[in-house]
Order: sequence, then C-alpha cells, then structure tokens
Amino acid sequence: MNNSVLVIGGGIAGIASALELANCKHDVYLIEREAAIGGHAASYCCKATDVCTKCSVCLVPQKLKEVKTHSKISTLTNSVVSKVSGKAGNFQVEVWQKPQYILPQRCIACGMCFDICPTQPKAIYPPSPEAVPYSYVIDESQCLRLKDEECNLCEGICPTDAINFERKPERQELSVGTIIVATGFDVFDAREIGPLGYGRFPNVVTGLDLEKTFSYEGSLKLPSNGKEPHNIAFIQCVGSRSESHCYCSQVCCKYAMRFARLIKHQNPDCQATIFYIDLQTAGKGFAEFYEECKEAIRFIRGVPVEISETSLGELEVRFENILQGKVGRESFDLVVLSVGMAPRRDSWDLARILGINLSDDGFFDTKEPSNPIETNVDGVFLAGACQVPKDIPDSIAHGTSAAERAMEALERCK
Amino acid sequence: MQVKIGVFLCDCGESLKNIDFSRIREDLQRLEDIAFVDISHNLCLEEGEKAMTSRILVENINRVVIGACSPDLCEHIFTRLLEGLRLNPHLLSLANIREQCSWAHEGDVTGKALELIRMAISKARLLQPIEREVVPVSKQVLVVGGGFCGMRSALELSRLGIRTTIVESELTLGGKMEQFEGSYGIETSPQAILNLMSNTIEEDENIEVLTSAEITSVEGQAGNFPVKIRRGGEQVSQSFGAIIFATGHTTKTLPRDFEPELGRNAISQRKLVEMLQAPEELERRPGTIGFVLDVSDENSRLPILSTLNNALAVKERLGSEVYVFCKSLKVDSEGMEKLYREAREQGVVFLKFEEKPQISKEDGRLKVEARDLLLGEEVALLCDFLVAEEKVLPCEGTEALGSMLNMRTDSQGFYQDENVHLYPVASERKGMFFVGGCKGDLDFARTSMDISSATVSIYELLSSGKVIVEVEKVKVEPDKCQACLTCIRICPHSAIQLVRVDTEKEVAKIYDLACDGCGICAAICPAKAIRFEGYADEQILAEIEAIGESL
Amino acid sequence: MIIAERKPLEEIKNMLSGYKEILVVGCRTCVTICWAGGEKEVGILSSQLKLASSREGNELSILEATVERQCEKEMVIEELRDKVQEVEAILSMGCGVGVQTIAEIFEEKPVFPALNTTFIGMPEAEGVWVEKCGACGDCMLYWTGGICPVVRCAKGLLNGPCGGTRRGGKCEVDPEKDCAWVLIYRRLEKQGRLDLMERYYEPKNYRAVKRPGRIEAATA
Amino acid sequence: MAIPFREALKTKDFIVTAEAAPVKGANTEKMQEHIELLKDRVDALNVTDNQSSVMRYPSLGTCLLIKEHGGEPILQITCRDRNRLAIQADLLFAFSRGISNVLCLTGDSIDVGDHKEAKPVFDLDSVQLIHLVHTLNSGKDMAGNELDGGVDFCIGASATPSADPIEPQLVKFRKKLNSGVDFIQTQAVYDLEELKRCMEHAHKVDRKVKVLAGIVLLVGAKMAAFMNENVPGIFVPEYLIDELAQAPKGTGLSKGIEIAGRLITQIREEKICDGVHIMAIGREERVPEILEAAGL
Amino acid sequence: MNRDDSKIVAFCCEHSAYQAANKAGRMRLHYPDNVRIIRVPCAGRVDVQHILKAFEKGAAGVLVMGCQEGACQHLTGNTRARERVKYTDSLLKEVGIDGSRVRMVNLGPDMGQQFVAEVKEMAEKIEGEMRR
Repeated sequence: MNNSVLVIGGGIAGIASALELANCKHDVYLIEREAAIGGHAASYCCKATDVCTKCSVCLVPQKLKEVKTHSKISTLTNSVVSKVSGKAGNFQVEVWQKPQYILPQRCIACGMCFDICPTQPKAIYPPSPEAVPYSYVIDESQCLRLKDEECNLCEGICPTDAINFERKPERQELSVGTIIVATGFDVFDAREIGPLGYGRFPNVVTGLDLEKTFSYEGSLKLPSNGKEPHNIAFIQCVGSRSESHCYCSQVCCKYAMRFARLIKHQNPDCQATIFYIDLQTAGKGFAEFYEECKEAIRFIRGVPVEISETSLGELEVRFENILQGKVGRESFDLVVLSVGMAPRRDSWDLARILGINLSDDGFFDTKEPSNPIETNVDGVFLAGACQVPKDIPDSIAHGTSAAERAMEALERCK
Repeated sequence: MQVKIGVFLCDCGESLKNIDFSRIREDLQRLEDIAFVDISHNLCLEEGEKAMTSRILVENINRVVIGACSPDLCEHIFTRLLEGLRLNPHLLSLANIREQCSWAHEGDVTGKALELIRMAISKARLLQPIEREVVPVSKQVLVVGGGFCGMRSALELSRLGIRTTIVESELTLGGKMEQFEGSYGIETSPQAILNLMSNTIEEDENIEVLTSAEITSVEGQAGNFPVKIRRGGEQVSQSFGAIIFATGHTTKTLPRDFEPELGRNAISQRKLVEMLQAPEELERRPGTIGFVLDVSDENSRLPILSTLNNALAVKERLGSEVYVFCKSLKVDSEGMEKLYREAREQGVVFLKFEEKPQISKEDGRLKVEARDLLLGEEVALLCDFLVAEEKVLPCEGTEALGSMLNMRTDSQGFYQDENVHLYPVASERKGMFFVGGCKGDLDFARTSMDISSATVSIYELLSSGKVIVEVEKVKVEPDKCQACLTCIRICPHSAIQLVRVDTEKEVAKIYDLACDGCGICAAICPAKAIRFEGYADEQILAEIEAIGESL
Repeated sequence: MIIAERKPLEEIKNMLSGYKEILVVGCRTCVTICWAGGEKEVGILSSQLKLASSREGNELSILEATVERQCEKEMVIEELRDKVQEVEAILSMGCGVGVQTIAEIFEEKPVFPALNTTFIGMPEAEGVWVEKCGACGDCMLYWTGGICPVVRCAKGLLNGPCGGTRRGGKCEVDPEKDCAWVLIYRRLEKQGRLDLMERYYEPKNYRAVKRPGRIEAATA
Repeated sequence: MAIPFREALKTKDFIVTAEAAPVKGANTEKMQEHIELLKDRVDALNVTDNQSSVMRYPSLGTCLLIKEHGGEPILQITCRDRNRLAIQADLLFAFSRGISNVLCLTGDSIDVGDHKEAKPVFDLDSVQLIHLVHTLNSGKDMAGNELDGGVDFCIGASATPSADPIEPQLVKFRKKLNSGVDFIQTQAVYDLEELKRCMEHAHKVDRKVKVLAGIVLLVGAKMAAFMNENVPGIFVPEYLIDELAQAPKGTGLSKGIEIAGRLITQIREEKICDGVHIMAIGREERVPEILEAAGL
Repeated sequence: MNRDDSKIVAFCCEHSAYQAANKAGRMRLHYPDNVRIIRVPCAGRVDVQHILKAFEKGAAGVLVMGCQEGACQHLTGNTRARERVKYTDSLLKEVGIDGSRVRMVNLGPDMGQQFVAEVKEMAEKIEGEMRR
C-alpha cells in the first residue's frame, strides 16, 4: 500500500490538489508536460480596474511558490505519463521526461546564454516572468546544435554548467497510491469558425490573446498599427454552446465583461460592445459587477455570423440582432472572440493509459453525474477543467476536493 | 549577545555586470559587526550553499545578510540552510539586487545595490529569533446546520477519522432536501438520499447529532473554540477545533416581483413538486404550465436548475404544455446546457424577454404577456398554473450569527466576504468554514466541491491533534498595552482577545494560530505596544535610515 | 475617559518658536486611548516638527518620552528627570492636567500643551469619541434615564427640550446631533417612567463643586 | 392710554399683540415710529430679547420707550445671556418702571447668532424662569430674602405646536402651564389643526390660560422655504409656499399679508384660540394692513 | 540621506506590488533608480510614522503599494493603508510638503508595467517640482 499521490498536470487545479495532499503529509509527484508549472492560469492577467473584479488570477503565483518550496512535492516538468498499471493503493506509473538540455535546478537565469546565442530569433530565451521553475528554455526548432550544426556557445558560457546537449530522455518508474488527473483544457481554436476571420484579420483576437497582451503590455493596442482602439466588440460563445461543443464554458461571459470594463477604465472614450446569447451573471459578487458593466458597456443580444474587413481597415460585424429581430451590421476596430474551453486534443491518449472514460464532449467523464470527481477507475480522480470547463476558483475548489477524495481512497486502502 | 553579521553577495554567475561587487565589499567591510563579506557566483546552487555553510560554521556568525536575486526564488533555500545549521531562520535578511536593481536599471547601479544591502544589514542587526512551538488542537469539529451540506460534511470528515457534532435547529436532519424534486437524470430521489444519509449518520460513532439545538456563543480561536449550545432547556459547553457553517439558504417568492401573489393557480416550485409527487390528486391534468424567471434576481443558478428539472418532470408525468419565460438562461454549471437542450427536445418552450412580463387574471387562468426576443414579437399565454420565481436569500438569523462571530457578509447578505483569497470555503477567521447555500446560490457540483474543500482544510488543520506555530511573531507588550481595544476591533481575522495576564491588568493577546501576520494592528496601536518581529518599527525604520548611505 | 485632540501644527510651532531643544512627552492613559497623545502620536508630532523645522532651515533637536500617567508626579519625575536636563522646553501631549503636573515639577522649564483637552467621553466607533459627562458634581442621571441633559443638551436645560428642536428630534445647534431630551423621553418611555419627565426640577446647584474642585477622601 | 394687558386678557374676546424688534444701534427713531404706528392698534407690544442671539438694543430699553409713548409693553426675557442675579435685577427694574408683563423664554442658542464665541449662560431654563417670576411676585427673591417692594407680573410662556416629535414638547408645555402662566404665545403656526391640538393640551391643564397664536408674516416663497429649512419649530405647509410662488412678481409681500389676514380671520371666527401675536419680522410698518386684512 | 538626491521610498506588499516589481525587472523594464523598495507583509503594516520618517530622512516621495481594493490578502489592509496615506498627506501639508508626495497605489502581482508607470510618474513629478 503506497501513500504517495501522482498528480498529472501542473495547472492551477493540479497544484491545488498537490498542495492539499502535501500539507496533509502525503508525498506528491507533480507531472507537468511543459517546462514550467502553472498552466493557462499562470499566463493570465489581473483584470482589476481600481478595484478587484474577482478574476482570481492573483491566487496563482502564491500557489506556484508554495509548490516550489514544498518539501513533499517533487515536480517533474517536461514530462508525460506513458504507462500506468496496478490498482488503487498501488499504481505503477511510467513517466518519460524530455531531455533536460537545461537543468532547471542548475539554471540561475543569468541570461548569458541568451546574449551569446547566434540565432535570430534566439533559440534559447528566458521563461515568462512568472514561470516556475524560473529557468531558461530552448526552442528546439531554432537551436543550431539540435539541428546538428556546430555550436555550443551557450553550453560553453553557462556559468553553472546547466546546459548539456548530451542529455537523453529519461524514464522514471513511480509507485503511487492514487492518481489525480488535472490535465486542463485546450483553448478553442477560433480558426475553426472561418467566417469570424481569426488568423486572417490581425484585429480579430481571442480572449486568450488579450490575457497575454495585458499580462505583458499592461494595456491594449491595435495589433495592426499599435494605435489605441476606440470601438471594441466582444463576441460570446465562440466554441461554446454549439452542436459540436454542447456546454457552457463558464468563464467567457465573466472574462469578457472584466476585459471590457478594464479597457473602459484605461481608456474611457473607448466603446465596448458585447454580443451574447445568454449572460452568465451568476456567482458571488457578480451581480453588482454586472450592474456596473451595464452602465459602461453596450450589450447586444445577437450572434455574429460573419466578420469582414472594410476598405478603411475596419472590421464589419454582421449579426442577427435578436432585439430588433433583424440582421445588423456594425463596424469596430477590434473584435475579441470570447473563445471557450475545449477538451485537450491528447486527452484520448491519457484516457487510454488510465482506462478512464471520456464524456461525449471529449472531457474526462465521472462515475455518475452527481459526483464531479471520481472516475470509473477506482483510485483515479479528476481535478479542474479536464472534467468540465471551470474558472480559477472553481478549479482550485475542484482540485482541493480531488485531493480529499484521493486521501479518502488511501484511507480505505489501508 | 554581540551581533556578528556574515554578508553573502551573489553576482549570479558574474552576469550582473552593472554592479561592482568588489567596491561594495570594500565599503561593507568598513561597517561594524560585519564578520566577512563573501562574493559568490551561485549562492542558490549546491556549491554555493556548501561554501555558505562552512563559512557560517567557521565564523560562527549570528546574522546572515544575502545580496542576491528575488526572495521568491531563493529565500526558501537559505531558510532551510540556516535551519540545517541550527540557526534561527529569522536571523536572515535579504537584499534583492538582481530583479529590483541590476535588471531594473541601465548603467552602473553599484551605489543602489550597496544601499539595498546596507538596508538589509541595518535590519539584520535588529532581527530576533522566532521560536516554533507545538500547540494542541481539539480534533472535534462542530457542524452548524443539519441539511444536506452539514450531513455530507460530517460524513466526509468521519471517513477521514475526524469526529463531528451536528447542531440542527429543527427537529430532524435534512433541511430543505425533501422539498426538492430529484435532479433530472439522477435516479435516486432526494428523499432516498436523505434517508440513506440519516441512517449512515446514525450508525457512525464519529458523528453526534443535536437536533432542535442552537449555538449561543462561540469563544476562542482556531484549534479550540469553546462553544455554548442550547438544547431544550439546558445549555452544554464543548470545545471544537474547527467549525463548519452549513446553515443553508432560503428561497422566497417576492410579491413585488410577482403579482398576483401566490394563489390557486400562481404556485411555488414547492407546490409544483407536491403536484408532481401526487399527480393523481389533481382534479384534471393542467393543459399549460408556465415558469417565470429572472424577474427578481439575475444572480442565481438554482431557480433555472429547478425549473429545468421540474419542467422535464412535468412533461414526463403530466404531459402539459410547458413555457419558460426568462431573461438569460444560467447554464454555467455542469450539465446545464445538456439539460436545457433536453428540455427543448421534450417540447419545453423558452421565451426570452428584456422587459418584465405582465401577469393578469383571465377567466380563472393566468395570462402572461411579454415581448419575446427570439420571435421578436409580443406573446400572450394563458396558463393553468404559473410557477413563480423564487429568489435565493440568506436564511433568517444569518446576520445575527454573523455578527456574533464577527464575520462580514457579502453584498447580498450571505456569508463570506467577497474577497478572492477566501474562495472557496475559507472565512476571515481561521478554523471557520462556510459550505453550501449559506454563502450564496450554488449548484450541486459546486456544493459538493465546497464540502470536500472544507473537509480537507479541516483535516489539514486538526488531523494530527497539534499544530506547529511561530510563537509571538506578532506580540503585544503587556506593560505598554492600555487595553484600548483598537487592535481587537480592527483585526481582520479576529485573532486578538482581551486576557488577564498574571498581573491583574487586562491586556490584548494575539493568538499565534489565528494570526495571519498582516501587521495592521502593529501599525494602528496608539500605544506602540505591538511588535511584529521581522517588520518591527525599529526594523523598518532602520531600513529607512540606511537609505542614502552611499559610498 | 478624558478626550483630547491635537492642536494644529502651526499653533504648536508658534508656541515653540525660539526653542531649539524640545522634549515631547506623551501619556499612556486617556490620551493614548483617544489617539491624541500616546507614544505613536509623540512619534508623529516629533517627525512633523523635525520636518517643518528643517525645511525652515533651523534644525530642532527633539527628545521623545511617554509617561505612564502624566497626572502622577512620581511617574513624571521617574520618566523625565534626566531627559529634561537636556532640553530648553517641554511639549506635553497629555491632557490639561498632565501639562500642569509637568509644569509644577519642572518649574524652571517652559511647558507647552500640544493638545486641546475637549471633554469626558467614550468611543462611539473606531476613532470616534463623544462627550457624555460634564463633571457638574451634582449627578442627575438617575431621573433622566441615564442620559445627561447637562452636557448632551446644547443648552443644559433641566426641564425638557427647548422650542428649537428640529424635525426628527435633532438638536437646534447641530442637526447631526440628537436632542438629548428626545432621547431621554424615549428612554423613559421604554422604562415606563415618563412621570419623571413631568416633574419640575429646581435650578441646578452650581456650587455642588466649589471651583477649583478639591475632594478629600475620608482616610482610614 | 392703553389698558393693562392683564385686563385685556380678561376682558377682550380676541387679543392682538405685535412684535417690536429692537434695532442694532442706539438710534431709536425707527422703533419709535413703529411704536407710534402700532401702540393703539394692538393690545400689547412684545419686545424681543437679543432675538436669535443677535446683539441688539435691549428689550428692557425698548419697553421703556413703549411706555413713554403710552403703549403697553411685554418684556421678553431669555435665560441665555443672564444668570439668576441679573434676571431678577432686571425684573425689579422693569416693574419699577411700569412694565408688568413678562414673557419667559429659554432663548435661542448662541450658535445661531452673531456672537458665536460668547459664553452661553442658561443658568435657568424657561420653566425655572416662570417659577422665579412667581417667587418675585410673592415678595421674595430666589434665595428666599424678603423684597422691599414686591412685584406683580403678568406671566407668559411660549409653545411650539409644530415640533417633531411633539410629545417631549408637550411635556414641557404642561410644565409651563402647571407652573402657572397667564398667557401662552405660540411659535409661528400655519397649520391650524396643530394649533387646535395645542389648545386641547393647554385646556387639559388649565382652562383659564389664554393662548395667542404666533403669526409670522411671509414675504415670499423663498423666505417660507428658508424658514422651513433654518428656523427650528416653524413649518410652512407646501400649499402656502406654492400660493406664494404663484403670486405675480413683486406681490409676494401683499400675498403674505393676505395669507396672514386669512389665518387670523379663521382663528377668530372659529374661536380656535384667544388671540394672535403678529411677528412681521422687519416689516412692522405693514402690520396695520395685516389687521385690516383680518378685519380688525 | 542627503537632500539633493531625491529618493523615492516604495513600501511594497509582498503579495502584489513586490511581485510586480520583480516582474518589471525580469522584463527588463527600466525605471528610475532612485526608488528604494521596502518589503512589507501587507500595505496595512505601513504606519504613518514610517512614511513621515522616510521624509525626515530626505525622501522626496513615498509610494505605498498594495493589493487591488477588494483583493487584499488580509481583507482590510490595503483600504486601511489608503486611509493612512490620506491622513499622512494632510500631516505633510501641515509641514509644507505639498502636492501629494505620498501616494497609495493598488497593483496586481503581474502588473510590472503599471509598477514602472507609477514609479516614473512620481519621479517625474518630483523632478518637475524640484526644478521649480
């Protein structure tokens, strides 16, 4: 009987699980596919105007730090689970870790490698400011050395011998008592809806793009010419509540309103319009915020069907205005597609490895509707948006509850 | 004890080129109490740590000052290192000369780096150790409210081996459960679930149930809340390590939102459920049933959830025409979109309005008039029964209990302040948790997440029967304290109480376990009687003093 | 408790003009509790004085001290004996009594008041204090339902409200304040003791305390 | 030569007094004009005492002028500016000069006046003042000493019919009546229902007491609104304010006179109370017109 | 510190502003180097006296930087800080230090850009007033 727990996925939900378990004296292996933990949430931005609008993004750095400094959590980045055997109380897990050309535990992020890297754009570059671990990253497609060319400048200059191109993929055998799956979601790819012009028109962006822009630039400019936007449209339910994605992504209405509010706050004479089917205004303290939004933001009940670029470079949105019951056209200089959450493309592989079911939406399925955590496999639990879409606080709550179930399961196995 | 400071500087692999470390060393060596100034290239790596370790041991210094990268990257490493050396980790003082100096500015910043390190040194001189101590905590948990959430919480805690006492004001457990029509798609009816739970609770020796009882006072702090419980005539007192509040919510049809007031054919969800449970008692099958939503409150998920479930049940058992008038459909919880589509497939018609619908009587039936946005035209509908929307409201007594516990409620009057750091179940007071309806409208999935979150947090706090706390990190100096109650009134975590110290004098005392270390009290105390080790006045002032002491 | 508030810095500066070395003395009792003259306020005022003086180009040297009770000679002497030697003037942040106690003890040094002693009162909310007692020496609270008309009525009337009462039972002088007599009426009404309102009350005996007041407790 | 006010109270079935407001300064000409104008048209002239705490020519002095002109003065005494010694002395002096009517008031608060820094005295309150006058009438001073030459004042007190809440005011009103007063002069009334209620209360305690309704001359909607805002104890109903507002420009005052006349007439015809006290603040010269408007 | 070099003291809440400053550094967003950051556990820890002392020591400006309103780790710390800053500003006016040389700033932990903007604003303000 093994008391340690495997958490697959280092996003906010997985982190929440890992922390709870570790604080309850369980050894935790946190497996992260990327080079840094934190998942989507870590790349989001605080959406406070001069007051907090409860986006909860500020909860993330705290937790990341706790994970990093927690003695009972061992984090494996750049790693994936390849095989799982055994049963509740005693799983055998095979984990493959990509070659660690840069050892996170040795990289001190001094940046010398970056300065010396000859390629353009640089093949070795700093991680995002919030990244945990905070160590440099190699773009394998760019790196001359990995293209078998003669170059080991970075290796040579690295003051801590963190860089080593001889390293090979590493295989690890872990034995754990229970498994928590917290692999999160993929952001819906707006290209799938051609008429909306994402990818074709520079000034058609997604909610995720906004997150990154605000996180780095702190304010919003037109991608096309770097000027202040004056008239912005948000289009809701892009990749949600459709035949192919038959669920509400739960976050889009909230983040759209928060962004609209934030943009209005930074630039009061900027028009903001939200096109929606139904507004999801439930949730603690959201009623007041919605009321406040109604004053600053234009809400149009309508589903845009097409976006085209006018000769002036403006974006013309064609939509069915349900209020007037007719098709309307309006021009904007920026259109934000409030993209929803989609199941991860690779979720099927993991489902197979673990033997758990997928719901018909493609998310991981639970044993019964009334129970959002337990899967059909005893000892395997779900946390966060890999089950159904969730916002940050819900993911944390879900992760925490998953930890509780995992512990309960361990108790039972004793 | 004579202060003896060791200074370690890290040039981050000689990458911080705009700082002249040797010049800084020269300057620092001239200062008092400085045992040595070392320059390392990689303090945060094993080799760096090794070097530090031997240096500290040889020179046996009692304060460590480090000029390196941001504390969020390295502080924990050094803290551990000091602990390993039996040196109190609070005797450590950091200067962030990378992120907040070298990287933040162009050109030579040796001067600023030096200042930052000097600030750290002046602070280090005044640092005092903070000891750790094991405090025992009661492993008994109080659950207030014996509805679904209360029962579930108790059961889950029991499964983790934690004993609970459920205090329920009603005669029996179950709260509002039997009022619900089963969620569509879930076979087991709420009644069945309730019975199942009640039975398990009865058999569970970890769970004690006190019905028709209520708590009259709560004293103390996390780990030990002495609680007075009134039951019938007598009053019992018991100490609990933590408290879960599951006092639930209440639903009400507000007359101002719904004329004509409930009557023969304007009915509540509850009444509808009764009809559904005993269709045979209806004199005739209702031809049309309407639901009205979003007139009193656009902030809840429960009304639409019960509406969809009941609408489907109506289709199934009565086969009536069903119309749902609403503004915005709340589908942002698990399975709702599917339920909504299911309802549409079963022939439930959804009409969306912007302006509140008009309701009037017409030959014994109720007429609902609204402008439907989807059709874009006025619709008038005659219903045999019109199911009124029920607003989700805080239970009666929520406020009273809240003020007794010194807890703030949110703008809707529910428990839990609207602060993201409290989500999902924490309260401003350590050891007290809110689950379910008492902190606002919640769907099933979120409720069950609440419950397990609370459970695990409590397990974390109490399971070992003891907690290790830093002793008197924030401390009231009794001889200075004038018991003016200022700190007690303003502490956001209610971690301060008035106590009698061995002298007769009453003074404020800060409870280490409940204290969250914000220092608001230390800043506001008019007698300057509160000391926050690590951020004490003299320490902060020392840092300020050191500013500008350039080369 | 005695309530006081700090004088404007301008006034304090004028009092002190010409003095270079000053001892700022707080008191740990009433004025600490009413946020007027505790250790914290001493620090704040000292900083302000230093800032002000240095901007005017004449550096002050300021010593700080806080006495347990400025109205106790022993405590004052104990705390200040040495420090006083180092300064030219003393700035007391105690109530009027404190100022005089210090002045009495260190007769050779000028002592200045940094506070205005305002009234005897209690905290109403965080940082808010209200007057409750006028120390008239002839307490009548027992027949006014525990509400003092002498200080809480702007005119100190003893036989009921004046004609100036504003709508809603507010005071003629300050619409923010309640008319004491309306409060008294409501309180007595609650207690079913309105008959007390009907009684005629003789003019007050203003000699109840012979000013300056002095009380000699019967010593055992 | 006017008949003593005390007689008037007994004999006349409708009493009319007017307010004489002392000037600021030593030039008494204007006052004397007013006195001449009014002394024979009303039963008594009632002289304010540093009204609304604004320092003026003394009440006592003005009463003497009225006497000299052959009028019947009522001396107003407030407790604001004098302690019990000063008040008694003034009363003795007043009586010695033939001033035998006194209206006992608390006095407005210092804060509303033009000497805001002054020390408010309020050694006594109005009820105690009434008692004091009785004491003097009985030939003794407050300390119980015999007086060489006693006094015999006709005593008046004030009432505020339109206070909110009214109960505490009524308590005080009863106290005044119980202390024994010859007449009551009310604060300005416009709502006669309030006045009636006030009368009932008065008669519950003392059937004989005479009540004079205070009539303040309205000079325009603005002034009326201002009084509602700023003059405690006065309440001008909306309909009157509207009536004033609708009056053509420049006719506000005459409208006010008309209203005053109307009120007085109604009071007299319905026998609501025993008389009126006209306060034509600063417009004393118009009082005759009010009287005419009232058919007096 | 000597008067001619105008220092800015920034009290930074370790949960928010301090992180923001780090982010600024990591993004190599350069800002005036006369800022001295003092790390505090919560803006609510910052006392009137600390701010005054900073000016006493010659600081030309003080920034109290905490979490966004409604997102304070300790619920009320940042709003109390705001009130204290207001009060301190009045105290400073009394001694003739005018023009809001002390400011309350609310930041999220990821607001590197805003941190820099705030610091620059204060620095420029001071420079401007010094020149006059």
